[in-house]
Amino acid sequence: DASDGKVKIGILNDQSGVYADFGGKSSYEAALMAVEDFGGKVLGVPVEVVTADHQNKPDIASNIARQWYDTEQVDSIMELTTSSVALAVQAISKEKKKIDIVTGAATTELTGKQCSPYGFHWAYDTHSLAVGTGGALVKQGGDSWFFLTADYAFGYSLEENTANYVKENGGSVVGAVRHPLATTDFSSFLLQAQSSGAKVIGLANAGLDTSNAIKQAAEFGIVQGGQRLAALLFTLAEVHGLGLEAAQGLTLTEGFYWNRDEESAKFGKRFMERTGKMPNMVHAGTYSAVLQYLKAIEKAGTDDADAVSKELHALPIDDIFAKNGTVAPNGRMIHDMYLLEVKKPDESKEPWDYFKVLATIPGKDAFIDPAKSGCDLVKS
Amino acid sequence: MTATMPLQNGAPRVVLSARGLRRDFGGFTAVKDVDLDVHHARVHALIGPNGAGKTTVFNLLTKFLQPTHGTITLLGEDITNTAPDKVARMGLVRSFQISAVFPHLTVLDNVRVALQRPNNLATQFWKPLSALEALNAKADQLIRSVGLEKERNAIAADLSYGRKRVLEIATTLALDPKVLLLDEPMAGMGHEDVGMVAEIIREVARERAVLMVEHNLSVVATLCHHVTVLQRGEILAEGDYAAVSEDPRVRTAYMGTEEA
Amino acid sequence: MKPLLKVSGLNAWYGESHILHGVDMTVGEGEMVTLLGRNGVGKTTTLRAIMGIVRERKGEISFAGEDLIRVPLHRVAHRGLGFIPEERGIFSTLSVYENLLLPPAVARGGMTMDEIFELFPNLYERRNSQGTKLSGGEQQMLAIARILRTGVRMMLLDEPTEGLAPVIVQRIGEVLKKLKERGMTVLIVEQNFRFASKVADRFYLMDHGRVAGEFPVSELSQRMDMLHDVLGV
Amino acid sequence: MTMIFGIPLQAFLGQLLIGLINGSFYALLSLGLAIIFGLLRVINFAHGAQYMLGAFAAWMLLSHFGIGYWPALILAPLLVGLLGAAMERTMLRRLYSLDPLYGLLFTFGLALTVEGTFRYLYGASGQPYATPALLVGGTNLGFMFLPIYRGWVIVFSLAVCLGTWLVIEKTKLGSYLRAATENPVLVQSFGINVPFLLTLTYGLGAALAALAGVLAAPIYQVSPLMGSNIIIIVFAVVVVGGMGSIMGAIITGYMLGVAEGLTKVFYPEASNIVIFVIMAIVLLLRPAGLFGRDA
Amino acid sequence: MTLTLELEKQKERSPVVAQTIFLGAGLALLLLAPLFFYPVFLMKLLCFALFACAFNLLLGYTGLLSFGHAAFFGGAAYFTAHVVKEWGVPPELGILAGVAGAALLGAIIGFFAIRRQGIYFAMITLALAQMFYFFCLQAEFTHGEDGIQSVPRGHLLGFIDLSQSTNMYYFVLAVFVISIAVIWRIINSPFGMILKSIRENETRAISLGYSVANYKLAAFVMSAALTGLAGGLKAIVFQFATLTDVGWQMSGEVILMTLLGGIGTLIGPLFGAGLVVTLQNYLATSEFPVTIITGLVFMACVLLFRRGIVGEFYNSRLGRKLGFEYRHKH
Ligand SMILES: Nc1ncnc2c1ncn2[C@@H]1O[C@H](COP(=O)(O)OP(=O)(O)OP(=O)(O)O)[C@@H](O)[C@H]1O
Ligand SMILES: Nc1ncnc2c1ncn2[C@@H]1O[C@H](COP(=O)(O)OP(=O)(O)OP(=O)(O)O)[C@@H](O)[C@H]1O
Ligand SMILES: [Mg+2]
Ligand SMILES: [Mg+2]
Repeated sequence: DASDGKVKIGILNDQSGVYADFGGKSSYEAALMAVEDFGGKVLGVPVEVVTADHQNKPDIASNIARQWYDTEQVDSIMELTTSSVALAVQAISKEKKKIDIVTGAATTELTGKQCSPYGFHWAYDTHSLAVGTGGALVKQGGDSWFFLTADYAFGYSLEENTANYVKENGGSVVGAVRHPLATTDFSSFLLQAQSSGAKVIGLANAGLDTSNAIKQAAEFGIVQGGQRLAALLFTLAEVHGLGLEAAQGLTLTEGFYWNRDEESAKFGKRFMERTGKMPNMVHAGTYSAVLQYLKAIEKAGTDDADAVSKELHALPIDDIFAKNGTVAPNGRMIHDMYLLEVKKPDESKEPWDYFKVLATIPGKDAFIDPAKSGCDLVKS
Repeated sequence: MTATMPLQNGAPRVVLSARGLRRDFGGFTAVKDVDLDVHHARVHALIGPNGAGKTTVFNLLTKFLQPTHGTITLLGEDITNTAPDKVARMGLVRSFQISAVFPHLTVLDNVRVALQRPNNLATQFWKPLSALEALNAKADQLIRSVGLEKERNAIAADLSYGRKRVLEIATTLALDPKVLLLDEPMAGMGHEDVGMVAEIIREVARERAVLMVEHNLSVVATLCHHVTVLQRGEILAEGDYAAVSEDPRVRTAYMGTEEA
Repeated sequence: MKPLLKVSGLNAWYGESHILHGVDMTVGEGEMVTLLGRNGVGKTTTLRAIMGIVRERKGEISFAGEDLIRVPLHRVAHRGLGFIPEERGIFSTLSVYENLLLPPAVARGGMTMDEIFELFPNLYERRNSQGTKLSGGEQQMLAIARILRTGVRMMLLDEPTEGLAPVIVQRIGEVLKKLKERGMTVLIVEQNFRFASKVADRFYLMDHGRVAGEFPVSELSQRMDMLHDVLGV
Repeated sequence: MTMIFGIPLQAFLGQLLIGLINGSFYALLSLGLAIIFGLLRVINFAHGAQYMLGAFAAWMLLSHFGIGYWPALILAPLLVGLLGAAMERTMLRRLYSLDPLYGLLFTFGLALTVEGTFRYLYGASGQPYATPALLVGGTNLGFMFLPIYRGWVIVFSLAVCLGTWLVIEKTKLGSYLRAATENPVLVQSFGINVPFLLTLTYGLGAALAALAGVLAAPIYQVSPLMGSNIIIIVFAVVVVGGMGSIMGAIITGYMLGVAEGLTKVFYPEASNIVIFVIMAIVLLLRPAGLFGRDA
Repeated sequence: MTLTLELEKQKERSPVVAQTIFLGAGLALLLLAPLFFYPVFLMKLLCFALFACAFNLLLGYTGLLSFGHAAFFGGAAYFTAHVVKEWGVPPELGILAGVAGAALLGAIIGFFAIRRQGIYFAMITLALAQMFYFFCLQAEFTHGEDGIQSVPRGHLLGFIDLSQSTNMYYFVLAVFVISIAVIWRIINSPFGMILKSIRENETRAISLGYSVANYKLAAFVMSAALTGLAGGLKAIVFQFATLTDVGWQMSGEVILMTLLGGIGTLIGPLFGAGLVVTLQNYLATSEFPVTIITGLVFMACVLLFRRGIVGEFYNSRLGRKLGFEYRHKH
């Protein structure tokens, strides 16, 4: 049974910085919804959710994580937007033998070299984004690529992964240009991309960089000129910020789309009522992670991390987020991803009706084969 | 070179000299072809109308400004391309037209700061402040010599203008310079201070070279052995005071018709 | 003579240091009065307090019958007072001409530019050069000329001869005499006693932030002893 | 094909033009910064925030009141300018008598507050702002496709920069401003209301930043972060140009925009540091900046 | 005009006694603190306090406002983390590597920055630190936005297990106390006297024969090295080094800590750091957005209490009675 009379979940993410829209306070709301949907109690004890803003600072995050674990009886920490934070908190969780489930960060390190028996990676990762956009898009005819890559590790790995899939699927990469992080003006780079004649311009960057690149691509008439834009890390939240006028025709990959089916639409509307916006994969993923965690506790009959972890690894996932999800030995939750295209303004029938689903990428293709992940928990 | 000269203290010899000194500011030439020799044990006055280039000459000699043309020799060494702090270490020290003390240090500390460098007590960041007490005897002697002993522990900023000028002279002397450049040391001073400073200058000049800018002609007349008159950056006249003050060009350009 | 400026019980402070301890003086219309005193007795401070540049002050300053204490600094000039600071305050980013035109006219009856250039031919010659490129004496002329244009009734002049070559000092003396003929009222602070004695009608002697004595130019020779005590002349 | 530095002339010209567009923003922003610094001796760290406020003001005018781009081009700078003036009146003013570093620290705090507030209210991903109908589309210049709006940015910013320069160098108001920079108390004693002049100047500087913000809105995402990204670069521009020189700030702005643009072609990885590198070189060779007078 | 605020002057005997008692009490408090507070939190506080004190060595005592100190702090964290994790050197050597790296970086940035004064100095340090930030972002060894993670704490001198929080805490405390003593010595030394006089009147110092640039550079490098000590310690305490420590926001934060505690006071930054770190921790779980509050605190500080907490205390009646003095000069 539960060790201290209650089960406590911490949602730790960026609520005031650059990723505040990506996950932010709404992730906390998603967690609350999951607890309510589960009935508010597990093993007869109440479930409590606490939240904190790590301000994108790993030291603040790890301070909070330690304090939560040591003095506030928190049993698990989830969300953990941004990789430096996720890796730091996963290390602490491992040391303290507590569960962490990452939905907000992208790095495959979490289930690679730095994997943990108590750590789970739920919604997406750089690899799955690359497979979705890079692999699936080639099959849709986008077979020559030009990359606009943010000039730092995250950008490189997105570019590299994607380029591999483009090539594996018979496409070619005709060029790439690296732009500094937080570039405001992309016109120089876009001109180069335009003159390369590539069918697809891959945006291996994130956040405001991607938004600005897309907006300026529209200005320079790139999509009208017949080229296709593919954003490698972009979600519903950012499309909403950009507006359909500028974003139309953009291709991207997400692990969730609210208008995917009836069930997800129902969840989306409920979420909308509480937060004023539709969920993206981070929000839905957090919902799913909390729900699954509670299911695992119930199954294990205790909130002890070892037992719960065992159940989390064993139980299949079936909820509004993932249909036939499973958890690999390295902690990776394997589920389907979706290749999406942003609708034109006149195709959109209701608010937040933004995407057409171009393809579904099966989980086993989307994520790294656990045996090749570099995680030493996987017995080869 | 100086070391080999078998000259006694007190005998005049050239210690600082400039040849063909020139300085342009944009299109404007502030100092033009100035030749200057400053002698040991002599007080040399540099006078001239406002804007003649006197302060600029000082800035050039002390290397606070780089000359456009010309060479400067100090104690036989060419210092045309030497940095100002190095020049000061070689023994050429100046005062400023606008008084220059360390305003929030005490009089004693002001003098000790000047003494620290020649006594190799400037870079020791591991020693306590009390190490500086070794300088007190020398400092007090300097303070006494300019009559500041009552103000020894006063904050420099609280001194009157004239006292600040005197303090500046004390810190300058602390370096035991071979050549002293004084820019209007008596400007804005009350009458009794003027007398005292004149006395100090006369005293120090026994064993040093002094070059000074001064508008107070009675001081120039009584104190200076040699006068150079500058006008529009060029030397107009040179010689002892009597000779220079007779020169009609100097009278129209600088002194005016009445006796000052 | 009708008093134009009347100062009584003027105290002034810089932060915590109390500089003026009750200055009393009057300057009549058209009079030229000189304020003598050693370094640091508060002469400059007196002028600055009258003008309102030093705001920490107490006492009465009446100018043409109006109390100036409550008048904000930028209105004082409009009452007819012009101030020429010790350091002259020529603007280096303005040409001589622009420097001249800078202060707004506060009353009719100021000099025209032609009159000014007639009085100071040097300035006309150099009207297009940068203000601070002028020699010290020319800068002093410019500072005086600048105020004459505005039509002020009274000028406060702080050490107009400091650091100037003797020949220039002479010239400024001549200019002041001309101004006097035109009826300008002037309060001058001066260290150069010889110069002061040539231009002034009357003297105030300051010591320790107070007026220590007063006498007309005619009594000058009788007062030499006192001057010697206070000034060390 | 004609080649220049190993790339086609056409591409070169295109990049040159694009550099000029970026330079327009640098010039506008550094102009305002230089004016405020010149007169108030305050390094306006909030300049980026005011730029952002300009863009947001335009966006809010459109989304809340249906007021379009053209009126916003006047209204937004006016609003931000007034806000700046009010801030100067009530707070910044108290710092003039202190070390200028306090002005820097105060405006730094101000920038954090304003930016934080907007991030709190509107999130970080930004808001869309459409190009005004009149300026939609582009022309083919032969060597590149130039969006009409970008052409407008160059022309308009040049006009504003030159206009501001003329006002400051050639008018009575300008000579008051310049004189007050040197010796505010004296100018005040001449009967000029210097405190009002200071308020006006700060307002003007803020308004210029806001104007740049409105110009930027249709090109960049209207985001709370847009200001903090650009402000540090603009600081470097001002150091290179020499603080307090109005023309210097303008020319350097355009020049560095072009330098940065060309770096994006030859060595894109360095394009964000090229300005800092230029700054370091200028500091070595001409410590006072390209157009600065020695302090 | 320089940013000149200053304390320190013990005139009579009795205040010295009172101050010693104060210091002793403070030290005792720090020694006992782990009994009441969370050790990692305390260590973080000490790291930032040391950072702020090192920064204050430059601002408070030479009047140079650096807006780029994050480069030394974060840079040292990276250097330490890298050598400890990848090369397996012991923690004390790792920290020394951080210090050396920061000092080198300080020499390079300082070389450019000391060419200008005042605000220019601030802007140049800001720009150069920003260059270093981009370097860290792109360099291979920093692992981009993942940062260097899971740095082992190792054994101090081969036998003190630092993974024990208490051991780690007392190690950090010892380093902190020694560093403060070092800073105190630097300020109150013949060298410190020259720094002071340069701040007062630079031209005059040159004319007295001091190579002002060298003195400034030396002070800058010392400050950078001590900052590096704080950064290296922090990397060992938290076991990671990431980009947040090199960003310009961090430079802003350290200024805030110093300002809040009292510029030019020896222990002010300790209080400033304590307040800022506590505030950030507290706000993390509250509704208030951190940046807004930080910004407001900044503005309030500049407008209302420029002397900072400790400065205000020194200036209060009690403070003066104890013989403290806080001079605010323009
Ligand atoms: N940095 C500078 N830039 C441009 N012009 C300068 C500079 N320094 C001095 N000048 C000009 O050079 C000339 C000579 O100036 P300097 O200060 O040497 O005169 P001075 O003889 O010392 O006069 P005074 O007796 O008034 O002190 C002046 O016309 C001055 O305007
Ligand atoms: N801004 C200031 N702050 C503090 N004290 C000042 C300030 N200006 C002047 N003082 C002090 O006030 C006193 C009077 O100064 P003031 O300038 O009025 O003297 P003064 O009679 O004009 O002397 P001088 O002949 O040297 O010009 C002096 O002791 C001076 O040190
Ligand atoms: Mg001179
Ligand atoms: Mg005076």
